[in-house]
Amino acid sequence: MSEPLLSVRDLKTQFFTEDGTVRAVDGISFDVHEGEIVGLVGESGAGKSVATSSILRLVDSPGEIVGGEIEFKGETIFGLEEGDDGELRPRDQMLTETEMRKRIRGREIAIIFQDPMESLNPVFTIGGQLREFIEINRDLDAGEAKQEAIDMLREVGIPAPESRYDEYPHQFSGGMRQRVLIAMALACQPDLIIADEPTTALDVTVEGEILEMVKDLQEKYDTSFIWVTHDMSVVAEICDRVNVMYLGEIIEQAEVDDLFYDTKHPYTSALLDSMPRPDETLDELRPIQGVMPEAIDPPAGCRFHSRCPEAREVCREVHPEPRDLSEAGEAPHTAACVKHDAFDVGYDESPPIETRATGGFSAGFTETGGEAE
Amino acid sequence: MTEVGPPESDPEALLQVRDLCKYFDNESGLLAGVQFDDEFPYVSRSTSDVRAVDGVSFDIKEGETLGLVGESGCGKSTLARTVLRLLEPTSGSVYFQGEDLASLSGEPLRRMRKDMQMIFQDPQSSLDPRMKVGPIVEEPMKAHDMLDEEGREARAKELLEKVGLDPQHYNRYPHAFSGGQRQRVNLARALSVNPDFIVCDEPVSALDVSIQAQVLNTMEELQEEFDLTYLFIAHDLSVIRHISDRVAVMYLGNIVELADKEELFENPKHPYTRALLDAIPVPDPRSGGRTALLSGDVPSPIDPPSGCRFRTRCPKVIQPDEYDMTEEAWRNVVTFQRAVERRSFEETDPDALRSRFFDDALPSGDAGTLLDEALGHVERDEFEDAERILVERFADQSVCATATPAYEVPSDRTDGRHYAACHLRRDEAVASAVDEAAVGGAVRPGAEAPEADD
Amino acid sequence: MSLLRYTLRRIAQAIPVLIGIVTITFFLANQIPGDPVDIMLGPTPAQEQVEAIRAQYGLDRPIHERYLTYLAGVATGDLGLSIYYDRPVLEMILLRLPVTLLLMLSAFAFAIVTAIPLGVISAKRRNEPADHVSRIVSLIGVSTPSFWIGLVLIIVFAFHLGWFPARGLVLPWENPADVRGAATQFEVIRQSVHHLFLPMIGLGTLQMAQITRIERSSMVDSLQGEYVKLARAYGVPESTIVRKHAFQVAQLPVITIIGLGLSTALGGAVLTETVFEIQGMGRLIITAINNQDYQLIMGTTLVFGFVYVIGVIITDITYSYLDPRVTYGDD
Amino acid sequence: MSINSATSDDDTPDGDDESGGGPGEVEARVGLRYTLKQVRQDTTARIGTYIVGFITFVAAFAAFDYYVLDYAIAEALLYNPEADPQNVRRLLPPVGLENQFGQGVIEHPLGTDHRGRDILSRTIYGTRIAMTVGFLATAIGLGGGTVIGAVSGYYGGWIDDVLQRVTETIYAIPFLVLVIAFMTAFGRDLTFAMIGVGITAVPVFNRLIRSRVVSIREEDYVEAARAAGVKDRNIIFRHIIPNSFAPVLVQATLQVGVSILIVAGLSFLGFGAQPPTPSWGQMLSASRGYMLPAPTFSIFPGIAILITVIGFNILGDGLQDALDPRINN
Repeated sequence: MSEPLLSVRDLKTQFFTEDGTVRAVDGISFDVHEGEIVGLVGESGAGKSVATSSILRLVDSPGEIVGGEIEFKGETIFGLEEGDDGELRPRDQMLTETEMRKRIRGREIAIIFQDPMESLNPVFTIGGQLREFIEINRDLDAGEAKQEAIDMLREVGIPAPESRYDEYPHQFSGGMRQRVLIAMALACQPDLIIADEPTTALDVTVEGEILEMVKDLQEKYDTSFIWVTHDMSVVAEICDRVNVMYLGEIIEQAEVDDLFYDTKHPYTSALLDSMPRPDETLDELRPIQGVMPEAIDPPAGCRFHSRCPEAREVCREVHPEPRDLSEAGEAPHTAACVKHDAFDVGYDESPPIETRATGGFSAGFTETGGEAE
Repeated sequence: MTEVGPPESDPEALLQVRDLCKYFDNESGLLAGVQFDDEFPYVSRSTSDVRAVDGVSFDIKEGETLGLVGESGCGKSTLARTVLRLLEPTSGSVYFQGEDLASLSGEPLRRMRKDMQMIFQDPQSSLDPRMKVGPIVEEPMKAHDMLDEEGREARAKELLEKVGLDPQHYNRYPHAFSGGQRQRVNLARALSVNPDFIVCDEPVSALDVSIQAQVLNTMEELQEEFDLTYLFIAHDLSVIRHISDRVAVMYLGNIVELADKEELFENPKHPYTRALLDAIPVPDPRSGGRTALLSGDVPSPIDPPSGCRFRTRCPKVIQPDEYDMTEEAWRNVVTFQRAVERRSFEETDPDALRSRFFDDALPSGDAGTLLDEALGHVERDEFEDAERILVERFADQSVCATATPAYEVPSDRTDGRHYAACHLRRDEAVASAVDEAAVGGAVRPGAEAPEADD
Repeated sequence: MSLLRYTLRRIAQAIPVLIGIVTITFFLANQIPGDPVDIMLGPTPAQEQVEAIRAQYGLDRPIHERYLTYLAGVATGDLGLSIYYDRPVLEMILLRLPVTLLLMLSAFAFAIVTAIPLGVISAKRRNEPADHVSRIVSLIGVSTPSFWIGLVLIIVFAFHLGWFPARGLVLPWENPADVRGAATQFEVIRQSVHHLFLPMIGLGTLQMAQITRIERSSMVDSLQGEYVKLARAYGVPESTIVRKHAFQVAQLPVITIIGLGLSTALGGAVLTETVFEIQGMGRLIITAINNQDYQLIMGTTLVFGFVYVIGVIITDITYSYLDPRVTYGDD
Repeated sequence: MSINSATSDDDTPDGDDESGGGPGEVEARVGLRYTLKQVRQDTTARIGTYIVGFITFVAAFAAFDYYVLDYAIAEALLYNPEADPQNVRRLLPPVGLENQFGQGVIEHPLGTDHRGRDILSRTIYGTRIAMTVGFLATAIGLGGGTVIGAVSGYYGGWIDDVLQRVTETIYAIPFLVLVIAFMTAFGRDLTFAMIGVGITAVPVFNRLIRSRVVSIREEDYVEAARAAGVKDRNIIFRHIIPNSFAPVLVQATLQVGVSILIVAGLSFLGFGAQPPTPSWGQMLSASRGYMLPAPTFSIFPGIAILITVIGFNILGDGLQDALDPRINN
């Protein structure tokens, strides 16, 4: 396979709070190739959004990227090396803040946020905001940028774009605003667009329209996408490859069809099993028991073991790194679960453990402050 | 709508909603409704009611779950609150245990609330952050003078256990719980007074998928154990399919279809239901994605379309009887009309437009003449005139615009009744509540159709 | 809704408030103990003289009748006759109002011009030294009585350093012939500025401090907005984000605060005029009270209320101009 | 003064210690004990508490001396000119300074006023007036504003319309002018100053409480209580009032400072505490005639006001940070 467009290796982003260090992203690695839509899926709190803002180096304080490598088209977005004094310091090749702003953000990597209601500035017109970003990232003058903005609004299906150009965000419905944000991203002609749960706040019919449109436009412009979502249906519909995140880690990574039909991690299967289906009536849902633990104090061993129906004693002790489990000639399919023979840590001999999966609902409290008044 | 809709008129039903309307005054304040115009008489008083719920009727039988599904803004939450009399209905009745809640107020209404409870969407904001879980669960019992202090505490603990929480958590504050657990506290509170009927307003939509399933399972178990009747509101058809016995589909303040679950999902009779079903994503990469998506925005509930409210987006809107176009030609006219309304193209050249919109079928006759006239307006950049011709002469002439649909059709899959508010079902209907004069009136050009000039 | 319609609507909404002000003023003034006639005529007036005066000022009629007459008078611009000055109340007010308005305008100009940069810098450099300085300055500003600032300014800058005059005010549009030491209009203006400087700071400091505080917190919030994140993600330079993206949204609460601050500032004007012996509306109301000139008390109180209401309408309109959402779903 | 109330209305607190959105933080943020704990942890709030505590102590001392001992302590410690009319030293500067009237003396650490009275003792005794008026005026405003705001916000409709129009009107007349007119009508002494200032604070609390009630009324937990059949009265007492506690506490703290400022202004104009009762505003008013020869006479009462009001403002700001109104988010 060709050189990836974006390559993330062992990325770690942590938040330094009063209560301790929150390891929001804890050593994830994935690639995005040209022209593909890569899914990043997981429940809330899995660290998806932190991962995407890390790629743009836009993690808000008190968060900080503490380790790993991010390479984009041969440039180092993030990378550390050990200095003479043994301290880690940014590598010389790492882009400066100004270079990030001028060369990467918007121009090479654009982002679409989850909340279309809050992402647009309420006091500026839609057109004005669009034009500004185009001017900055495409080196066009104001007139050209305006034309480009109007064309792009039409492209994403905004009716009467000339007149709506001068309207304000509050005059647009949620779906329309999300289209504007997509137009914004596409208009800057980046190579990669990060879409952070862009359809979560929308109705299914609107979501459907937007996904259709994105698929068409993605083909037309050949842009790569990182598509962040919690919804497996969206993944099934739009993604080429998928990374499943749980508690700051990527626990399974596969092509979309393999992920659904040859699921290798118990969390992924549990997630798929817990969903009600629109196309058939299920007698009973099989939920994942318990809740996701806090990233401030993750369980030892496999982080999912506390909720895993297949957990054994060894899962409590061994922390599995993701491994490629695909057969020769197949597309890579990595998973971080010791039940696979490749790990060879004695899963089969290990006795099953009592977990929240069998312990009922009463377990799984968040630990902080329960007793305080 | 009174003859066929509601689909049931079962006097035994636990809850009977009849022709319920809830309008909101768009403006508030003493002078808020006063508008100043640039022309004489300069001041006018506007009435811009938002018709959130507009003539809804249905029954809920004891022990069943009625699912109510619709997109955001369709009025489903307002309907829930109006049914429970948390909002005062503008008109209509809600019979619960033989009493019309709409006519109750004050203390008698408060007493009725013992038997009907509600569960809210947001597990965070529905619990008072300054109250411990125990008192939260006990509050309804206290309000209805149930048991003594110790009895209430014992019952609260018992209920916490029933909904899957640790009774030891009686003394914890809500913030110490996760979203799913808070929703369980909500359940315990609702159950505390032993109600017959619970309205669940999107109870799982704020939860992660894996947690959704836990809560849904618990709700089903509790329904069985306590003999509960649910009105279950959701925008997620998968959830509705899982939990409901019967399903009502709501669009812009109206119920457009109501049938048993299997019937509705497998044999939908309303184009909107069809469109919704087609729009649901399936968690399966081999499913082939969604098909036939709706386009356009939901119209404003301040001034909803006449007749069938879905007709402005309906892919199957019926050709007015006065024209005799082929089906393809009529579809093209509709597509063109909506494109003009949305100003979604730039071209003004009639030939280009003809080939773009009417490539396979061009209307002839009267329709063709009107279309040429509209194209002429477009060419002169008079979009408004073009729009007026297309809307007034085509869209507004359709039976979908002149008569409000209400039909009962035979059920294919189950014994239950199947209500569908779509004129396409005219011929197969076993009963209808449509003003025949309005349907007939549309046939004769120029006839006064009272609803048509909306 | 157009701006014009919005303006008309705001004015219409203000009418009940204005009538309310007249009502409160009228009944308060009628509570004033002592009879103005006593003051006019001395301790032992002749009975018929008293009655003549009472009839002249309409004091012999029942209170509700006098109220309606007064209300009608206000509507037509007739505020009655000042007993003390023996001139129409309106005439006295028109003479003094420009002084107070000039003082107010300059104080607000000073406050806004200094506070907005201070607040913005403070928000941008949160928890850095610049922020601490700005916060301490604004804390002292909101905690200091304006009249005391005036006194200190006089002691330091007028008495000690002799840079500015300690009392009085020259209006910039006064005739040079009427102003001592001024030959040309320019010199009148120069003198006016010279006189205005200390009272302006005295009156403006509180406003400055309040605006700085709200500007800071509003900018802090705005800088955390999603739209700011989006702008950053699209490579917009930080300076543009502060100056444009975050700034404009952040000004909305600031405008509200300026409108509300008018009330404090109008009260402060009474004190400042006292400290600097400026013959404005503030001195007029004090003179009226000290002489139990109750027509004048009513008139001045009323005009203070009216000025405030007009100020609030102006800030509302400014707000609606800056926030496109207002014309949509106001209230 | 409205400014502070608007701050909390607009949910734009001077929040200083946002945790920056680290994932999944939950903490107990309720109850009185939590409030005290937060205040202890917040440096600003602590400093404010110290200042307010100190001023309150001084005021209590002055009140004790005044009511119980009839100025015995003051007279014993500090020179009183009325006790020795032959030997009055007027307008002395503070100790260590010199002016045309003489050299500062240790008996009058801050100098004497135009009648030869000791400035330090008068400043101390001014604290009593300031604090009494500040607290009582705030209490009046809080009481009136709470009742009107709660009724108005909870019931809405025409009751709301009428009450809001009335308070709007009161609000429309600049505070100081309104209080002056009020005192002219009813009486120029301290009691009416207090009532007058209290009345001007009514709209401030009304606005705050009404907006809190309106927003809390829309909260799901209030709707849940209504749906459960809880009586209106219990909803107000169990849900609405406890949840309005934090912003009202903040506003009340700030309002004490504001009231002290207004009353000082009133005294300065000759409304309020009448001589010889010592009050800061009145001292400043008297000092105006001697600004050139004895400028220090004008300085100390002003500093006393400044420190007191700063104390309340710091405490209010600290409380606002500590009890961030966004707790429900």
